Amino acid sequence: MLVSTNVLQRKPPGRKPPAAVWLGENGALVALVVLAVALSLLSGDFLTVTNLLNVGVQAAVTAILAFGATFVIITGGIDLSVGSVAALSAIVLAWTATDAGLPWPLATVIALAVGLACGLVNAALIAYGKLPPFIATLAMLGIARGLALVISQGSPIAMPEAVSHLGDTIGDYLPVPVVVMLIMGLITAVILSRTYSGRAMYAIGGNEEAARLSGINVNRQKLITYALAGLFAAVAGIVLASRLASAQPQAAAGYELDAIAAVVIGGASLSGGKGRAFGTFVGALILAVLRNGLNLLSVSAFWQQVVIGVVIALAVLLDTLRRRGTN
Amino acid sequence: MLVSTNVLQRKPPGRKPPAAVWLGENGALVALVVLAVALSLLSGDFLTVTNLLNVGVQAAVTAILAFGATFVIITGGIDLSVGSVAALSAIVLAWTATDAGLPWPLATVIALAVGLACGLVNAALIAYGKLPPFIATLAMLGIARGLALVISQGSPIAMPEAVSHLGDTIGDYLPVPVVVMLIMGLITAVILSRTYSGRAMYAIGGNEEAARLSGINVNRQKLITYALAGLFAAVAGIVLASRLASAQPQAAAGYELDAIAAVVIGGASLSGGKGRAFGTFVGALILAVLRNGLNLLSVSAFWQQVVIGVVIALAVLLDTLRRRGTN
Amino acid sequence: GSGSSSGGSGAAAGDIKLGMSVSTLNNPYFVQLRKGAEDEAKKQGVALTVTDAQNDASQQVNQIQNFASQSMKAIIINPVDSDAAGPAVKAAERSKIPVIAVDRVVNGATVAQTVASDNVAGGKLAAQELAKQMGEKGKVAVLQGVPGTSAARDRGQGFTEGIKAYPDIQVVAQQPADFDRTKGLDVMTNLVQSNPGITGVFAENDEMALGAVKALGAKAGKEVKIVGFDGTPDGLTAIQAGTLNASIAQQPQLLGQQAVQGAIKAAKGEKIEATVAVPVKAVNKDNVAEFAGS
Amino acid sequence: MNDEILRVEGLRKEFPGVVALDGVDFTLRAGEVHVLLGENGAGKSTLIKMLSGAYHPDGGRILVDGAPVEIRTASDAQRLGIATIYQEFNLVPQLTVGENLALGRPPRRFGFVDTRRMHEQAGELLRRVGVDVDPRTPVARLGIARMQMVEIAKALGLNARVLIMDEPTAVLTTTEVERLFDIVRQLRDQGVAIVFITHHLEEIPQIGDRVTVLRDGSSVAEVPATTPEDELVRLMVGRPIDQQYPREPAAPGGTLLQVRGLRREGEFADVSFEVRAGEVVGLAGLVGAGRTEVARSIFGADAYDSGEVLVNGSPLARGDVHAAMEAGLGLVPEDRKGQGLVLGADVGENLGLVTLRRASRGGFVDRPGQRRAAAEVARQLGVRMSGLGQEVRTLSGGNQQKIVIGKWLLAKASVLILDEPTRGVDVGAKVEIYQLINSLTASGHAVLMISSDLPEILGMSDRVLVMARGRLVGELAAGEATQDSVMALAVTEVEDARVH
Ligand SMILES: Nc1ncnc2c1ncn2[C@@H]1O[C@H](COP(=O)(O)OP(=O)(O)OP(=O)(O)O)[C@@H](O)[C@H]1O
Ligand SMILES: Nc1ncnc2c1ncn2[C@@H]1O[C@H](COP(=O)(O)OP(=O)(O)OP(=O)(O)O)[C@@H](O)[C@H]1O
Ligand SMILES: [Mg+2]
Ligand SMILES: [Mg+2]
Repeated sequence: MLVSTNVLQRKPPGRKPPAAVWLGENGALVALVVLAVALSLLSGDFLTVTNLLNVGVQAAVTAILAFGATFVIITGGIDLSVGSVAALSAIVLAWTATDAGLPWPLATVIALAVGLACGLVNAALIAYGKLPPFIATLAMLGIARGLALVISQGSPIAMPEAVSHLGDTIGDYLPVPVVVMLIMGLITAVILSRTYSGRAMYAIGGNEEAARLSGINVNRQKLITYALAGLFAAVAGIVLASRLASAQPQAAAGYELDAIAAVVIGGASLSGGKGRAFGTFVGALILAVLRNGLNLLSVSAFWQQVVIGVVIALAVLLDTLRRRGTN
Repeated sequence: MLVSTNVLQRKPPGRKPPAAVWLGENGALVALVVLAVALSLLSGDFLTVTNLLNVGVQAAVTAILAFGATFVIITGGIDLSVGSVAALSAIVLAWTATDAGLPWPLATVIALAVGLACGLVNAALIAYGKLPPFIATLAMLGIARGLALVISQGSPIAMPEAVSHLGDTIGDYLPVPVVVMLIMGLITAVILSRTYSGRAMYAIGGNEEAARLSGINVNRQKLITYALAGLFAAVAGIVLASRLASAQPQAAAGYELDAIAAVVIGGASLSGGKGRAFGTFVGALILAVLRNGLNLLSVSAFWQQVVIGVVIALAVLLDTLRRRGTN
Repeated sequence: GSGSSSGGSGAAAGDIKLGMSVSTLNNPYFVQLRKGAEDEAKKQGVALTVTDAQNDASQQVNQIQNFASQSMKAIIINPVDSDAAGPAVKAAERSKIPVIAVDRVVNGATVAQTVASDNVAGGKLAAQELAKQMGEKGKVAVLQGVPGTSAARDRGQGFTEGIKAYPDIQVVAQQPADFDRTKGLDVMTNLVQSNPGITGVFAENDEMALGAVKALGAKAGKEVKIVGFDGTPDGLTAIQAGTLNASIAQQPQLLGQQAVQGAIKAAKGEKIEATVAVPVKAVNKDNVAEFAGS
Repeated sequence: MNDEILRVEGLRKEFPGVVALDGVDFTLRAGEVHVLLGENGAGKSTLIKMLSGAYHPDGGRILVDGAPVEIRTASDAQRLGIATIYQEFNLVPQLTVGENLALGRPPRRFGFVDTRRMHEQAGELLRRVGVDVDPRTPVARLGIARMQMVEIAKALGLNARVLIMDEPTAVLTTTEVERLFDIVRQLRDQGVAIVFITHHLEEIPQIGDRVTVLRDGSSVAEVPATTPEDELVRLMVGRPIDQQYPREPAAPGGTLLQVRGLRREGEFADVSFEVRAGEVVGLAGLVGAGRTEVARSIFGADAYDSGEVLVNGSPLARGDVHAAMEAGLGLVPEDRKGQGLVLGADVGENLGLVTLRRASRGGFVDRPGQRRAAAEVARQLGVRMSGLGQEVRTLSGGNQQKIVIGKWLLAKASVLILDEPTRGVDVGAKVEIYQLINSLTASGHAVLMISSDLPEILGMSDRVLVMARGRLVGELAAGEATQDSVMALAVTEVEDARVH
């Protein structure tokens, strides 16, 4: 061999201790810990089992929506329709189970299918119609919300008893929404890191043309991506409606921004190619902890929005500054 | 030398006729015309001078916000805070002029300064704090809205008489908001196409690294970009409050999505480097015409959202399909 | 500042902590309601924490849960939605914390007391008032609130039922303006284009009514009669000025005050009435003076 | 030395996990062309980026006219009279050529950008470098070679005292190279100091005056440009290379790829040829001859209007990359940054991209297996990296190119189309790539190689096809193909397929 190989490091690889590496990759986690410590110092009510479970429950819907949005954001897209699709799916479930009298398992399957279908329509507009994702999903935001209103005639519909247990607890303590959130998070992590489609999402978000020329069927993978986002939105909608025992046509309005914020706080980039399930999870927890803490601290309603804004900025700032420090 | 270089050029420039070029670059205009024709066929009330002026007035606030957002989107950023900043500026104007008793010209200057300041904070977070624009401006969305509520105690404040004329008409017909919109649009067009900063915005959005290495002070240009967006938001807020003769803390909530949609419908790309004032103007008109038309046609409340979604998707689809046809 | 937690100055009522979740503070009506509650809390010397659910039922559930973990002695809920409030109230029930519902009822769970004025009844009253002002004939446009919210639903329903009694009155247009003044202005402007003959407007809140007043300009209150809902300070001013003909006043401050009184009693374990009805009243030029002071 | 403009002393630069530069000394005089030579990843680009203000050194100092300077930003460099042509293009694709040329310093009138004058000035600059392109064309529409010429024009426009060129010839054909050399000589005679980086050793005596050799981040020698090639290679790689083009022809087998009458309006026409198993077919031509377009159409990356592509006798669907890959085609694209790499992903991820599907079972990817295969290819190609986890963006240009080739080598395509495969690759690594091409053809695969590096085409092809103006104008057997015969064909006057 004429050429030396790749052992060119004169400097010893200089690996950081694993903990540092892990922290380095989960900057949002540091912010979450700081926030939690601050809150437990400020309020005696924060660090109790019940309250932490509450935070989990309160994070669940946003987290599930955000997991779905993670797929989309990794491909460099955006999905503004998740909140509306969640509401539509829940309304469809409640309506088919009560007004149309279908058995609840069938109704649930139909509701999930509706979420999936919304995602597929988004994807078709984006992949084949070449619409910017912002526009396609903004259109779906209106369409899904409108359909939810049309179907429900604007009034909430009671959820079938059986499904509503999704909002309860297992035993005395473990809330089902938390369990569902963890399962969806695990599924997201596995899809992203272990499956063909997951890896393809990163490639598409990193460089769509390079992905295409490497033989990835970009359009098909986009279908899968947005379909997953729609499906996750349906799950989130069902969990939300179960917590309230009632499907609301106006449920989850505006949640799209929270979901996207959770993903971005979790370290993903809106220009694509980056993002992880765990980061998104932490992002959703930060938002939930923040809201919970502000309630516990009795911060006035008007100031809450200011404080939330400041803390979100600080949390991400902490992350970027720390990362710059390392480099 | 083996070959003269000029033999390499064989392909004649192959220019299209100017009209085709112009249309090709203003695809949204086609959609607007189609929409307008459809509405005038469906409703006899659409194509009247009064109604068209109404549409202009109703487009004004979104259009002014969208002009500001155009700068940001061209640099590859996003500004979610424009609606909140508009409300905050208007509240500050009304409050300083009434409760604090300052003369209205001074109050107006302060209000504009507040918008500018919000933009500068966004920019500082983005340029120096390296926050993703989505997060920085989402934080500002909360902060500005919160401050508007805090200052106003949650209640509307009457606008000073003198400023409220901004909501009136010049003579019997010409509405001032329309005039302001046109002026702001012209300013946007000139800044974008004729000034150093405008050209720098395109460069930054197209290839930030190239811009930096060409000696463009990227951070300074980002400051200018977001400052302009903030300033435009303040103008929009003042126009909005003048129309109502009252500054509302909740005014313009959710307008950020409308503004961004107008920019994107107008042909800009959220990944930056593309966008024009005229396109944005057409985008804002499309949204206003659509809402106006739905009222004229008395479409039911529930269906309105569906129709808006479908028409937005179709309008942009028309544009992308046509463009694909040409290429 | 707009401090929502009004600390008890005196220890008269002991260390009673009350939590109150308001459906939204986006709307002056609820700001008034909060003010009534806060003033009463201050007067009685109890600590009151107010949160804003931002019209989001699930956020409201979260807030009630959070109140429970803060061991509030009683909770006041102003439901975003009557049905959706059920599970939230159940959660409080489990922690044995009494709940007072204010402004809207809670379905699917029992509360210690409901302090409300009936939106459906209000809608009917609005129909009567508008009919009276219009001389029982003419064309009416309705400005609807955010589709799918209970206030929009109930007021709309009440109005539709009420207006049936007047065969010479036709509802020619119903369009959503999302409880927002600007949208009220834009939508009304558009409706005037397609229905030039409108002589009456019912807006499902005062904000939209004031937008309509702007849209109608000189005609407002004269050729075109406008009835709003809520009796907010801006609304009352407009009635005095004659641009708004009437509003259905719900006395939000009174609602807030009654709710706090009920909550304190419940916290002390006293017996309280299951319902307190705060009357709705049509405010018009004749009686506006009574309300403007409050 | 009194005409010394620039001096670099003990310059150091560290990146996480890598010391890129470890005490580099280097001097530059007015009126000289100073060649920087070194293997891929030796630190050449890093060095010049510190002169242009793109990076800041961790140690050592830079002196201009004998005085130490701090170069923090690109404008600092511009102020000192230093202009740089980077290895990776720094153009804004959405803007016009004229605007790119004036980027950051457009002519102004009354405070407003004077677009007319900007485009006039651009026209002049473009004429100077000899590219006849309308300054109002968006850069996105240009091919790689013309982008390079625009980059050169952009740097010229700065009228700098020091002009740094990082591998400007990597994507140019002989013609443009000649043209560029003329310009460089003119500038040199006007007293401009020029830093010139290249992996084409034959260019050194033609254009250079002195050579500084970098190895592993340190300057190891400074020699005159007349130093024999062998000696330069030894200084650079540390040992001699006996044969630069080690082609071992394999016995040709059956036809693997057949292209019949391929045509796309305004781009190319009547393109017909075949490639047989075991063959390396070279595709030569001037820049803009349309080779890239033909290659992309065959692979399904672009659509075409008429004609046919057959692989192993069966026709291929148009514009379907996936189908082309299934049939056994592969394409190493010429634009590594735009089409070849996911810059933000790591080396392992990029190397595994083409074989991702194959490495999946039931939708799940065998990532450890992929990593192992990637590590093996990286070793074969001598990729200089801190590990498979290094972000591709931070690799040196030549090493990035190795990744683009490596991912296709893993795919074992039966017909591999290489478009400028060794662009920016150092002499040692080139030999490695040629060896890999040999082993591919020995095992019955075929290679279609497009290259603007004529010696490479001549040295490695069993057969040479020549394109001019969108048409195939000739075919030469390995024996008859010489520099002159190929060039003669490349400039044949044929009817231009690109004229509408
Ligand atoms: N931003 C960065 N982060 C980490 N490592 C880097 C970065 N930039 C360069 N390097 C490393 O520094 C070393 C030198 O790279 P450089 O680009 O200077 O090489 P080069 O001599 O220009 O090579 P080539 O001939 O391939 O262009 C390489 O090992 C490269 O991986
Ligand atoms: N002299 C020219 N006149 C007109 N168009 C040209 C010219 N040169 C290049 N082009 C066009 O520019 C684009 C890309 O050119 P590029 O320089 O990459 O050459 P190419 O087509 O890839 O050919 P090759 O790979 O043979 O150099 C093509 O669309 C080509 O048609
Ligand atoms: Mg280099
Ligand atoms: Mg080429």
